[in-house]
Amino acid sequence: MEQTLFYILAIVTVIATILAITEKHPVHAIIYLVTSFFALAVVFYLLAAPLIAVFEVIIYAGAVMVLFMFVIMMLDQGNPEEARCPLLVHCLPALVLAGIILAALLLLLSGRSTPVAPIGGGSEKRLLDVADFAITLFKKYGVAIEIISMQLLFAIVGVLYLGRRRKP
Amino acid sequence: MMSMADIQIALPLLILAIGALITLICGAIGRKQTTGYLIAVIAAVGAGLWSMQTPPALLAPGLGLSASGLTRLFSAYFCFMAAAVLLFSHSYNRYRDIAGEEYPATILFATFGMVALASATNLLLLFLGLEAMTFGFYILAAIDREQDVSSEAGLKYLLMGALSAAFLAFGIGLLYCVRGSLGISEIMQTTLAATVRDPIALAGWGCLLIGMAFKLSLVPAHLWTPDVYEAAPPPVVAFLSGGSKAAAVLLMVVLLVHVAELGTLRVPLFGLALLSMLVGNMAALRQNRVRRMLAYSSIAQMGYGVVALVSIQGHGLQAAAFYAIGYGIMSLAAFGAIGVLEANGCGAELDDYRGRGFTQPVASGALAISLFALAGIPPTVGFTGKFLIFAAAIRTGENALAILGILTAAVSIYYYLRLVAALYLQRGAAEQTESISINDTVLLALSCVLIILLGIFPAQLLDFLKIQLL
Amino acid sequence: MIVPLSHLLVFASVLFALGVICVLIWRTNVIMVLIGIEIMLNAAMLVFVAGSYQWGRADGQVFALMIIAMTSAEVSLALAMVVYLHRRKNTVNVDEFRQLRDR
Amino acid sequence: MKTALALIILLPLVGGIGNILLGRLLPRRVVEVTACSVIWLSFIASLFAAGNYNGPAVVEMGPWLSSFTFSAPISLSLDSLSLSLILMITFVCGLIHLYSIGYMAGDPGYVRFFALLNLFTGAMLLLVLAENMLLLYLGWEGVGFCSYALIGFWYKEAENATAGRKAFIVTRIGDIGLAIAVVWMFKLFHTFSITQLNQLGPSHPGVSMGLITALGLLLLLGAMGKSAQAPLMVWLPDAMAGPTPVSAQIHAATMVTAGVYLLMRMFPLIGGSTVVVAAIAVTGTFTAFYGATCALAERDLKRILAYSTISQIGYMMLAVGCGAVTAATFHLIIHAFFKALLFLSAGCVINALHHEQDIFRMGGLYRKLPWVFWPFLAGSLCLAGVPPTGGFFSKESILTAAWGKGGMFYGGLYLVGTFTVLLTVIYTLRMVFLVFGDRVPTLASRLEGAKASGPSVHALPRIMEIILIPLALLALVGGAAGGLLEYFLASLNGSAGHVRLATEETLKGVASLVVLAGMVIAWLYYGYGSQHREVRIAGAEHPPTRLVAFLQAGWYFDRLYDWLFIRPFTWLATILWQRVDEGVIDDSLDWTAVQFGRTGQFLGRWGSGRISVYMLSLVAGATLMIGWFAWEVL
Amino acid sequence: MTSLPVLSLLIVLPLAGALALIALRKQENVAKYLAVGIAVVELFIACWTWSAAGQQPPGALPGFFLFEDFSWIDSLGIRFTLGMDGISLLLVIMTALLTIIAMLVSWRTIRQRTVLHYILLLVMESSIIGVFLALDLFLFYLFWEVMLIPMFFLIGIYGHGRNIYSAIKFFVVTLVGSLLMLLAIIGLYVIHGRQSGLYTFGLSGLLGTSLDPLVGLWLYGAFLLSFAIKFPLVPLHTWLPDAHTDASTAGSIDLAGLLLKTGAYGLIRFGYPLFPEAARTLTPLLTIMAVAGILYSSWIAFAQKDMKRLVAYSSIGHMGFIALGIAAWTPVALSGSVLQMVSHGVTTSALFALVGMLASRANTREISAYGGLWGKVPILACFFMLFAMASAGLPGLNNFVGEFLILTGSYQVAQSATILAFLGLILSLVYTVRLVQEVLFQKERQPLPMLDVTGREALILAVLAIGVFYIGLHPGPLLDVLHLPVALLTGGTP
Repeated sequence: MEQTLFYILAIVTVIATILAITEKHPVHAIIYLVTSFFALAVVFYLLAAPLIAVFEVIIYAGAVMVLFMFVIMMLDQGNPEEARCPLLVHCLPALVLAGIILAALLLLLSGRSTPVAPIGGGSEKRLLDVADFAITLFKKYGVAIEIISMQLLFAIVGVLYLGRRRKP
Repeated sequence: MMSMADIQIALPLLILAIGALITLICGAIGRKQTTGYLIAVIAAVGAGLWSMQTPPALLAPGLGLSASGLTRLFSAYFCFMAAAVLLFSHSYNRYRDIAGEEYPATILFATFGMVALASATNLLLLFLGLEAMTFGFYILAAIDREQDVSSEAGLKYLLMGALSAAFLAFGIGLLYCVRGSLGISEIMQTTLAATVRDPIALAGWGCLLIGMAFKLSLVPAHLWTPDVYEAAPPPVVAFLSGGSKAAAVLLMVVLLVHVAELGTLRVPLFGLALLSMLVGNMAALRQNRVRRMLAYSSIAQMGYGVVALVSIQGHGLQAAAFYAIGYGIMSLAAFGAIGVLEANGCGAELDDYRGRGFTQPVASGALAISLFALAGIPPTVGFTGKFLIFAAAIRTGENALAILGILTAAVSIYYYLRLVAALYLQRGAAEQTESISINDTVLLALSCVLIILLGIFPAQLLDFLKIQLL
Repeated sequence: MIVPLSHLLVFASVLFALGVICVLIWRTNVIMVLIGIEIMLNAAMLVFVAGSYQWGRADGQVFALMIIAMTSAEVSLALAMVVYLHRRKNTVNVDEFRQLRDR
Repeated sequence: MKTALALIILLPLVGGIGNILLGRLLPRRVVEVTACSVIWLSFIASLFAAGNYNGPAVVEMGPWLSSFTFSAPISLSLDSLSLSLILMITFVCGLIHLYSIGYMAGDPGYVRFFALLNLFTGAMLLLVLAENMLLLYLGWEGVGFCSYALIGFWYKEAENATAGRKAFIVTRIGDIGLAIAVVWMFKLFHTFSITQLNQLGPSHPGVSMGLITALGLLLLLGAMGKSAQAPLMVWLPDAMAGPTPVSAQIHAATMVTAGVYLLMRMFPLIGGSTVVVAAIAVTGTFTAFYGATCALAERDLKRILAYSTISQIGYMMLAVGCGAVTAATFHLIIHAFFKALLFLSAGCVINALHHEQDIFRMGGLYRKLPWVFWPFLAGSLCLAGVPPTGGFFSKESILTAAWGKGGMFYGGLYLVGTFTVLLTVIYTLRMVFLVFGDRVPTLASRLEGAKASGPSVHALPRIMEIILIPLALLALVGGAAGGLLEYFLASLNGSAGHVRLATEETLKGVASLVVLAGMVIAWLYYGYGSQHREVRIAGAEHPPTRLVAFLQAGWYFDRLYDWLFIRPFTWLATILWQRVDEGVIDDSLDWTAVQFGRTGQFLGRWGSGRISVYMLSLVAGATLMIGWFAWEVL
Repeated sequence: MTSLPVLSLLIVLPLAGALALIALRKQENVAKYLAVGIAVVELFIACWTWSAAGQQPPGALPGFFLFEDFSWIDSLGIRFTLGMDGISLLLVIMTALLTIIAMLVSWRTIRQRTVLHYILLLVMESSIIGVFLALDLFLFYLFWEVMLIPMFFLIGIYGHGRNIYSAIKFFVVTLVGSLLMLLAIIGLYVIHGRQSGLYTFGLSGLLGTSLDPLVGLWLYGAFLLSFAIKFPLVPLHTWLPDAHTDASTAGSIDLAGLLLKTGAYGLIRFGYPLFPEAARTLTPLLTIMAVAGILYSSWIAFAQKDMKRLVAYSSIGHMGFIALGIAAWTPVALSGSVLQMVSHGVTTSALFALVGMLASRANTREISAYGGLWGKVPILACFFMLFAMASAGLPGLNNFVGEFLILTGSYQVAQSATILAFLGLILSLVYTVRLVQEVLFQKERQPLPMLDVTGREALILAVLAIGVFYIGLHPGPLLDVLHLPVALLTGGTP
């Protein structure tokens, strides 16, 4: 059941993404992308990461995409006529490169040679829960929170700095 | 629970973070410009001094931070570099009219990222530190709002950085999948040991390397370098090459120190090194814009750094670490001097530097010394660094790389000399006197002295690195 | 274990490649480039979550969370720059920002 | 003895150097007196040495060059050969110095002149007395340098300077032969000492006759250069550009005899090789003949004398080639006297005629310059070998030696030598008749108008004429010294064939007849009052016939060398410089640099400013890398 | 004597002087006198070291009578090792002397950036003496490259014409060779370290390294390339004429008198002893290049129109003789080569000084502008003649001694090459005589403002002339001091 769901979601995600990147209209592209992210969030949930799934929906599909929308509207990019369609000549190198990367990655990732035993005695395969996540996050990666919070702060600082009006 | 020892280890980070915040607050409550710089310098120096003292423990397991000798050395180095850059910036920014507390705060933030990177014991901190540092530089590159090109450079840097961050994250993710842990030593031993050749790990390494190639500005991910070098304020560029690149080298060193030999990674690194040395040095030959020229030179210099990384069996990491520090000091002197020269009305073109050697002796002297050092002429740290690198390469048996490297180094002499020749051998248009602040003079002199001292007496630093990297 | 790890990784690779294509194809539109990078980062997150699922450890999820945070910071800064440049040049075509180049 | 030998050499050197350093500060008279007195003091020292002479002696003065087996001390050797030569050199040079006082009376460059003249003498003395090859080489080159500086003494005229240059370079070509020989001898014998070399000789282990021959030929090359033997004789006629005393010194006492001296010196070593000996003899004979023919057609008084020198030195070489070292020495000394005499008197003539040197423009001088005429005549007779002058005996002894060797080869040489005697007589008397014989008004003098019946003559310093007398006497009676030398130098003679007395007398008779014939011919052609004389003098105004032109141009040797060596040399020098050095080597470097720069510019265009390109290249790098890993795994 | 680190002093003193001059840059006259004073003191110290000849300090290689060894970068096996044997002694004295000459030559002609000029000369002196004294390959290399910097500025700042082009060309071309040598040094270091377990750059340690023939050939090839460029041997000489043409007089003196010698010295001190077999294998190559250099450059010198260029080409020819002597590697030839280095330093410096004096008077170096100087400036002309003749190898003067020793020694082992070299003697006379004739003789071609030598110039020339005669007539002491080191190098009995 879950397995089937996963494959369906995976296909939905990929198709939505493909649609997103081929769509001329930025607003439509964003909508497709949000779809894709929703599907991905469900995949995360299936993979025992409910918090990440939630964040994906809230931050990615919500905040970030809305930010994109804002900017698109602010810059008046909502007209598909103005957005030029990429030429095939331009697409070709992109497709070739991405194709090779994909092929190479598939080659490397599909065949797992030998599984390595996990470190430390914890070889028990159990599903993670939110508590695990929280403990890991705050016990082990406290500094990371500091760093990322600083980074967010400086994102604000930077945006404010750039947004400031120039002196006449 | 955080123990006292943990706090002591984390203190440099804290100092930098708090310093940045205070700087921002000072700016917000509208104090004088200088106050921000002062606080920032004090914070940087304080953090640097603190990292120099011996901590009670070498590791803070609860924080994922280490305080090994290497960490402390580089933390202190980054902090002092930041302090120097701040001091240089003070007068340059006044000349360029870059106002606001954001600048010193961002410098501190970038330093914060570097120190975090240097002390990280797991890949998450490493990644975040790296990204935080780079993030700081996105802002710094675009900081000069009087110039259109400045935000252009910022955007270019940002887009490339984000792309490379995606690669990095994907790569780290793959590595994580292999072992289920983010600890550096565990991952390294699993993914690079000669016995294991896990395809997933290889894919991860591929992505990781190209991400690092961007941070080190290696060909083919180098193209942002000339643009950023050209548009960003010189002190920022100094920090970029002396801090950011040194941090990236350090990252590689920290990763590779856990393995005895490179195995599969050798060929890609070899290619990166070769391409960077060739392309960097050649492209710089005919450059007429000084900063672009030095940008290409920095691409080539990082190529040498990678040669050292490839030569891991012949004390290459030691050479790489030494070279990173040496290169940092050289670029500090070079771009510090360029900043002073530009503040004195020097343009971007090579021709604008003509005859400055005699009208502006201090800055030009420092620039000339750092150029000779970059060119690898003894008795400078540049020479000693190159010497160590090539010694490592030959010890490892990378003779082809060594020979090609040395030949490109010979080619590179040309463009360094072009600038020196412009400074000293050509006549300038107008005779004008140099206006240079006292702290700039002291800093330039200090960095020149360091360049030469480290060139002549590298033994202590080397021995220290040797012990750390055994 | 609902699906083997390799399937997850293949899924992630496809997403990643799609992101790369997006970045490279929409060379003229900086917003689409950013969207491409978002897709790539999502692929990376997927890998982390898959890893953490595989090994039963939460580290990967933490990493994924951090990626989300980092991305939002980067995107906001990038969009600020885009807005800033758009104000000057009235375009979002990145290839027209080429005052800086080898001459 | 040591002191005496040291003084002989040092005095002229000190005089020369002293004059270089201080001469400009001293009054003229002091310079002149110093210059002359050092030579005469040297002569006295030579006399002293001669008085104390009792067998060959080697004196070591001090170290010079010494490194490992290479050892060349400053050591001098005095034996009969060098003794007789130093006596001659110091004496003749002394006279020439005195003569120079008069000759150079009006010249401002007297300091340089006397200094160089002193050095010249000193170098020659060093050459003669040197005991090892290196010291000899020092003198040898010193002579070359001084001759260079003196021939070009009147440096303002380009021709003079060129003549000096020519002398220096041509002799240097010969010198290289000598130098190679020296080095080679060192390789074979491990010594530079002449005495030892002569003692070791061909018997030394590892030394074959072939090697000796090679050495001999190299030495001959050296001698050719210095002694102006064919084919390196081209410098000597041009060397007339220098002041006359210099010519006298070059021709009579120093320089040109050095080559002959070298061969005599080394004769014990090289005399064993028949090839070398024959080569020397052929060279000498040919050169003698060549010089005589050229002198026949030459019009310049000094050049005639120069050709005569070439010719006479040829005789000496012939003598050496015949193993008759005594005869060679004898002729060398006699030649020194009469050639000095001839040059000095020619100098008087030229000086008196305001530097007119064309014999066809002279004439009638025997009345105006009687004090010059008689010595000149004596010298000429001696040169012509008219019995019983010294010249007759010395030349005769050479021819006798050639005859005495016997065989077709030497017989042929004898015949050529005898024929050359005939030519010698003719050109000598031609010169005498034209210069001193009464003058029939010629075109030139007619043009000059009613000035005088002959060229105007101005008075000569007395000292110039006085000098001629002792030389004339010596030239005339020098023949008597022959016997003495014969005895004195007996030890030096090589394998000269001994000739029975009767044969010797016959040969003398033949020679006398030849001389007589020559005198008659000369008289017929150029004698006073003969018709031919008028024709010749008149004909001198017209372009010469082809044969005469050929002879006047010295058989076109100069032109030949010009075509063969000088032009290709200069041409190639420019080609090498501009085409090869700057065109190939330098430009290829520059070209490489430019290509590097171009490549760099091309690579720089990668940074086009387009961020799409940046990202594309980053992704391409990623593709390569991941692709490579995939390839590895495959 | 042993207690005082004289050799370090020799290196440090000029450097210290240079630093002092920086402080005095405003007072030009004081600075000038100070610089000359330091150089004179240096010369005295250098001469004083002669008194130690014959000693054998502990720890030194045989033949080195002064030896200093300090710890430096021990972890890499790098030590600050200096040693002086006869060869170094002569070259150091020559360096000290020529530095003074170079300073005096530029006493009045350098009017701008005067103090810097003296600083550069002092730094140059220090680094070249360092090259001559270093017994540690790393140290040697350090000095080897450091000396390029002052030379670069000497050509560039004080030169004229295409000085920038020449300076950069000089720097880049010489550096290409030396960088490869650096690799070879490292290679040798690694190989020796692998063999013996002892990683060291010390000459004494590396001497016995046994090398695979092919590897040895490669390493030696790199050394040879570097030295040959410095020599310079044809066809690697192309930087030299340009550098000379565009350098100032003092620059030319330093370049020809000192810098070129380092190439020959390196070959003698390091090239042959470290790679005896490879050196022997490549000896024919060296010989050919030497002979080619002698003939080719002498030939080209003849066609030159610029006096300085002529002297520059002649200098290449003379260096060819030195190379020939080294290639022969017999005791006599090697002594000759070392002596010839000194001789060439004296003669060529004198010629460059003369050309400089003429050019400073007449403002041109075209040969065709001169003529008839003999009558106009007799003393100058006299010196000119003397040095020209010395350069042409007239016996009794300095060059003859060295050249003849070289030729004698070389003839023992390479007959035909030596004979060709003899031909070079003719060529060298040809161009010398041409120069002398066109400058001193003939009529004055242009009215040039000419004054005879000033006292300072006379002093310079007289000192050099004394050198010419001393070496030419009494080289005994010099050859004696060379005896032991040369014997040890060539493996003969001391």
